[in-house]
Amino acid sequence: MHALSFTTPPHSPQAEALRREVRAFLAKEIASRTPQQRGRSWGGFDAEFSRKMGAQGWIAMTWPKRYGGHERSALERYVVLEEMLAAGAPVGGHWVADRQSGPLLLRVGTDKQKDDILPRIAAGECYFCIGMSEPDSGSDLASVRTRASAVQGGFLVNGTKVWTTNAHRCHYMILLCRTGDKGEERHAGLTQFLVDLKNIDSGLEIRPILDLSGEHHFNEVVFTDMFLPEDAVLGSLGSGWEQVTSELAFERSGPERFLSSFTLLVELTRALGPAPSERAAIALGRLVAHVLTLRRLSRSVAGMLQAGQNPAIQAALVKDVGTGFEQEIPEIARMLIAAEPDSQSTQTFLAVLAHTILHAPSFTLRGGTREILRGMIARGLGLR
Amino acid sequence: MHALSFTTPPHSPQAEALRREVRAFLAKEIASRTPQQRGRSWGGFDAEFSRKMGAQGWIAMTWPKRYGGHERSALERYVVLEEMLAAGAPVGGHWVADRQSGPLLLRVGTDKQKDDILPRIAAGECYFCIGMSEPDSGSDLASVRTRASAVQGGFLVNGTKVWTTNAHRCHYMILLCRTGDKGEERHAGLTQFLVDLKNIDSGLEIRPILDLSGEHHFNEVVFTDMFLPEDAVLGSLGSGWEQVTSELAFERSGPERFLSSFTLLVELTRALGPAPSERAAIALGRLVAHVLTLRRLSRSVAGMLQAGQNPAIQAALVKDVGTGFEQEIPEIARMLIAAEPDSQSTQTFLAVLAHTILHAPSFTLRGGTREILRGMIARGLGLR
Amino acid sequence: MSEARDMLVATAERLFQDYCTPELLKASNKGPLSPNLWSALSDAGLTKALVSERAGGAGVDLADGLALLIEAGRFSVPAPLAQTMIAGWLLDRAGLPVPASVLTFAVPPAARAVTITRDGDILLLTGKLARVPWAKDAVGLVLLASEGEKPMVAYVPRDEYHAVAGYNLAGEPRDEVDFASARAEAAASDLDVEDWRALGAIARSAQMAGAMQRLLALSVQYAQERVQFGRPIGKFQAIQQSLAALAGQAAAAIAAADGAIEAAPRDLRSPLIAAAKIRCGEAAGIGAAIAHQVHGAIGFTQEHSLHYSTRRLWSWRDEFGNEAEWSAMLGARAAKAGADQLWSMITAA
Amino acid sequence: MSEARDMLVATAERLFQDYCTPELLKASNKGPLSPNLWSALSDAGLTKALVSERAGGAGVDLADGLALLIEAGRFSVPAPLAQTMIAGWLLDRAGLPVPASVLTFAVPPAARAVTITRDGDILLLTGKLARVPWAKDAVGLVLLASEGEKPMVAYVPRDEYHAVAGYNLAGEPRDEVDFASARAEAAASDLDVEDWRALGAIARSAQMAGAMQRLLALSVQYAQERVQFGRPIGKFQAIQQSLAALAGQAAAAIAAADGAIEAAPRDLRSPLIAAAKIRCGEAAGIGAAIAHQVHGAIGFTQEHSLHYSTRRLWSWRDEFGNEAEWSAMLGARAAKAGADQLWSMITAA
Repeated sequence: MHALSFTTPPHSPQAEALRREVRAFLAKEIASRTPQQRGRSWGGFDAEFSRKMGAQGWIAMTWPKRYGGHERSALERYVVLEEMLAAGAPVGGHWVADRQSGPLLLRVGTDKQKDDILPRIAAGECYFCIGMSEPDSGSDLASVRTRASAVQGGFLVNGTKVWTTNAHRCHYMILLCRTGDKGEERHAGLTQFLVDLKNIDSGLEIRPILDLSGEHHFNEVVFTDMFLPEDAVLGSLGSGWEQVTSELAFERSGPERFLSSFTLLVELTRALGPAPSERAAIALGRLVAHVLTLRRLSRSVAGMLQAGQNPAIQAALVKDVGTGFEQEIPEIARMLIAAEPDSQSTQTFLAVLAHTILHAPSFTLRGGTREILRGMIARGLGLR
Repeated sequence: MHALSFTTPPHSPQAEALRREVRAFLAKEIASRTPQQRGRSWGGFDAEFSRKMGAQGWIAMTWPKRYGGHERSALERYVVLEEMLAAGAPVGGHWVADRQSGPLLLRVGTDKQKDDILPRIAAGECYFCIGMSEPDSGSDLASVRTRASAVQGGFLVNGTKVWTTNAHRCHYMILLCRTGDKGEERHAGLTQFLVDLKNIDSGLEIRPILDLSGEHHFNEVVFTDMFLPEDAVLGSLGSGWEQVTSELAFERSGPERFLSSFTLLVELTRALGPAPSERAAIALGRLVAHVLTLRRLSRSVAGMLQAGQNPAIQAALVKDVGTGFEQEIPEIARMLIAAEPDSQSTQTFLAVLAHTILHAPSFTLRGGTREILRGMIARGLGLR
Repeated sequence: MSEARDMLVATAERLFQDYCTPELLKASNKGPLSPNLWSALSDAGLTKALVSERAGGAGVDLADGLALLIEAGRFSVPAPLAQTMIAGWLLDRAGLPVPASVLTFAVPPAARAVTITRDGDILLLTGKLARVPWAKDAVGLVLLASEGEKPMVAYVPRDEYHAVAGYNLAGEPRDEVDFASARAEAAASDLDVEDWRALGAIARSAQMAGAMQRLLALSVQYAQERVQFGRPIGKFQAIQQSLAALAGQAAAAIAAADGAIEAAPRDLRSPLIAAAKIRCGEAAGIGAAIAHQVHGAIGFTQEHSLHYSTRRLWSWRDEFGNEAEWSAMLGARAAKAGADQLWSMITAA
Repeated sequence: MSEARDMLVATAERLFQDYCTPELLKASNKGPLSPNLWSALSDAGLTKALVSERAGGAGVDLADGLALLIEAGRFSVPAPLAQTMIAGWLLDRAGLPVPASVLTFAVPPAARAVTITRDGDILLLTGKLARVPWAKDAVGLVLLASEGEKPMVAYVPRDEYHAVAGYNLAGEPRDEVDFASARAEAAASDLDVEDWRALGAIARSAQMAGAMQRLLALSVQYAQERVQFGRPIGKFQAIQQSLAALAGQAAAAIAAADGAIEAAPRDLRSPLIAAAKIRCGEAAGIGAAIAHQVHGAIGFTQEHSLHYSTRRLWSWRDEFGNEAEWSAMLGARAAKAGADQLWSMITAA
């Protein structure tokens, strides 16, 4: 069986040249960012930083130039992403738009939608959130109940979405609604809409959902007879399921799947010092081996995508192994330096450790639970 | 929810007095047993040793005196078992008869069966094996195909059993056969038989199944028109499923569920010496903590059984946690002493390590796989 | 388990159930100690449970009193019950008076952390201590203050020390304490630094064991109620397997804590105490991960109660020594005893 | 991956598939090296793949040649292919002639393990080496024999050393070698003890990655075929989750081995080599446990082929340094480079 082939990641001198540029940029732009701030990883939100990224041409890197993109390779984009994550740069503003919503618009958007929005995303000025999960519908999209009912000139939307990251700071939401009945097929009758959050008159309410550490990233978004014009339909009516699925498939294997805790690994290394105990050296060496391996797997998938292949199962594997690893880092780190983790500590390691412990459970929530993911892998293995 | 109560194990001065006796006996009787032999744990077979155990009154300890038993407490029996296992004594001969088949006979056997057999088990002279699994029926007993067809004066048995430990050295087999059709209930129509292996004229063939290390413990047993008299029925016709289930339920939590690798832990301690590195001390201390905890859980279940309670889910939990721990010991040990495991090594630790690595996969096979066991626990939690 | 303990535990359970509502837990997160809760604990005799009747306490046996803390952990009781109980027991045992209010105790991390001079019977203490539980709320701090080789129990009243608020991951107070020539009553003690750490470790192990029970109950309940793909997620085999693993960790934590509690009155150096802190700490990390995995996004919110248990587990496992520290101690001891004594060390524990 | 490598690997795959039957694997378990298999490997040019054409080899690039070993691991090839390939490469690189038969190589565990005197150009070697693969079957042993600081490659012919049979857990020969004033041809080398260990580690990592692929294939196939409770066990979610985890370990092993192979011609000190031995070794233990769990009792028998892969994994992970040894080295190196160089160390690897 060779279903699991992972090709050797390609070498790209351009990408390595770009890496040097990115490092020079970061050395200047985020020098004052504390380890505690870096530890937020792609949760960090900074509009000014996003605009600077846009000015560098590091958002929308692979998109066509006519939409503000830069027509660079997927490998060059990969280098920018991993350098940002490894440095703990605040990429949370443009993250979803660059990674998920922009490419979706490119595939299924109308010319007008693309012309209006994509250049603003590329400039680092336009942020997106995803309205998909609902209180009674997590991984099971077939049970979506938010409904868009056809009315004169458009739709009236009623329902509630939850876990919409940064809804309170974003310009647009990609909203998945029921527009038809569930037929024989469980996933029929779903449609994606493009919601211009800053230009809704009524019927939209965004309420914070605080996470267990008391931070506000998530929101509950309630729609009460919110009107959407006809041209807010994204892609085609009733194709929501297919569009969402293709949207998710290849976003599983990026460097964000194993670098979420990287700042903690850096601070652990610092705290251990240049001559750690045998025990600490063994633990650190093992973690470095895992990062090296995951990075190779992830770059391999990027290379396969670049080559036009369809590495869906490989991508799911990278996410499964990678998120497990990210969650393991704080558990290992705390055993090497005996002290109580403390968000307010003046000892950087302990503060980053506290943040990482409190956020680690979310690493396997983003983009589907581990059970769902492993089910997909099993399907890829031919078991379902 | 308090479904999971584990009561504090009772103290028993008699049991502790007995412990001293057992240690004195073992110091004398197995002094010459090498660590490699001790490492076989309850796989070790030694008829002479079994007879000595019988003479000490340490088999059939809780059974009525009229059947050769000693009417001692379950806690005293527990002490004998754990001392034997911790010392790596060769208890494999009488193991199944003492632990499983004898108690079954006590519950459902006829007076004649009990009078004939139980005293010989108690004397350490009569060994049992279990004919339950079949080539196409592992954990799923409903699919048993070995059939006992009623004929004049008894039954003719046709079929094949596998994984019958020590069938080639045992006197009796408890054989599960289909005697009726599967009705509505998946488990109807099964009957247990008592097969006197040494007095079968024809139709019985015992073939070795070598394990992956090339050792012969398991057998395939093939029945071809083997005749069994009517009085070979054990318990009642058609009650095989209920009898087997009650037979298995409480044999999940004994010390054999966490002491299978104990000899390796002892040899690891020896190899590390009196002043191990910090890394080794931490690993060793953690393993000791696990043994202490598992022993307490296991003794707690023994105490609950003694008190007439029904700790089925607790027993399943002990087995699940305990077998996982037994399998972990070689994986941890090998990292602490860098050398290649070698069955022929003159270094005791490496020889015991080799044996344990090769046998560890079987720890979770005995008495049902981990998946089945966890399913039972889930049922106990109210999920099924 | 004694009848006395059963009654005590049942009383505590009712009280905790009544008072420790999600509202109170939310308000207590980096918030003030609830006077209502504290009065109730105090009126029920729990706070001075371990103090002799002569000294105004309930005179409960040490093991029975510590068993209360399993229930306290189960309900995430947001009050310094463990601290006050143990501080009171320490004072009483040394023959010092036991104030009838919030107390806390601290073990200086090293002998030199606190310097001692004498003013007759009164000790003058100077030093700094990090992460003392509820030091701001306490009326006094019970401190191990050794003069040379001789361990002493010292009582430093609240107005003799300065405290700066700090918190653990669960928002429980862990304050920084600072004192200069603080006047402390003191008395000789037969307990040294290892005994004090053991008492703290038993308390946190018991609390973790209780929190593990809560994790399991919450997770099972959630799995029975939450519907995905047309049925409760608890019907999916993958979730069942995870919850069975969680149940195993909870069972191990309970047994380990029970062992430490049983050992406490007999021997504060018992391997069962180290085993408890090691095993409960390990169960805490594994258990919290499974519980969050089963709960999904909902369990990651402040609104859901799961985090009151998981954040405490993530905190408690590192307090009074983490698994590595206790394992190093226990492992060194086993190694010193030697291979041929390993089993008898285990059965004698 | 080069076209040359694709062709080479495809050739090897066909050959291994044809020859490495369960019957041959069974006969080779602590049994003799199959002359048929060896002739086939030799005739196909695999055994001297890494030897230059000038010296009678195939002149394959080091990375392409090492990639063969993934396939060799997948088919549990019961022959010293890795040993002979690498021994040949070492001899050829040092300008020594390469015999056209079974070779092996050994890295003395410490400088003092072998003592060296000289008889002109000929070295006289005395020493003992444990667990040398296929030393009995080899026509000669290639040895790292350092004179002071200067590494030398020495060739000790079979009649100059004594070998006692020994085996690893998989029944592959790991012999004890003993020689006194053995006459060895020798030449200076630019490779030191760490380089030699790295070569061994890459070989074993590649073999483990291949064996992991086999484990996964066997386990998936078994899960599709084995019926329990009325359906293939692969339909049960618990088994699916286990196999997905196994697939993750296999993927990691493959990527890690691929990294080490890529690094080999460039830098035998590359962190990718340490990472491969660490990651493949870890995957081996986890993967073998899952595969046995899925297979149940059947996989635990000598008749089933699973153990040809699992016993090799259990052996190979400890050969040429286990995970702890390589991790200690890699961790010390990362620590020395320092926190701010950690990421660039990773990207430069």
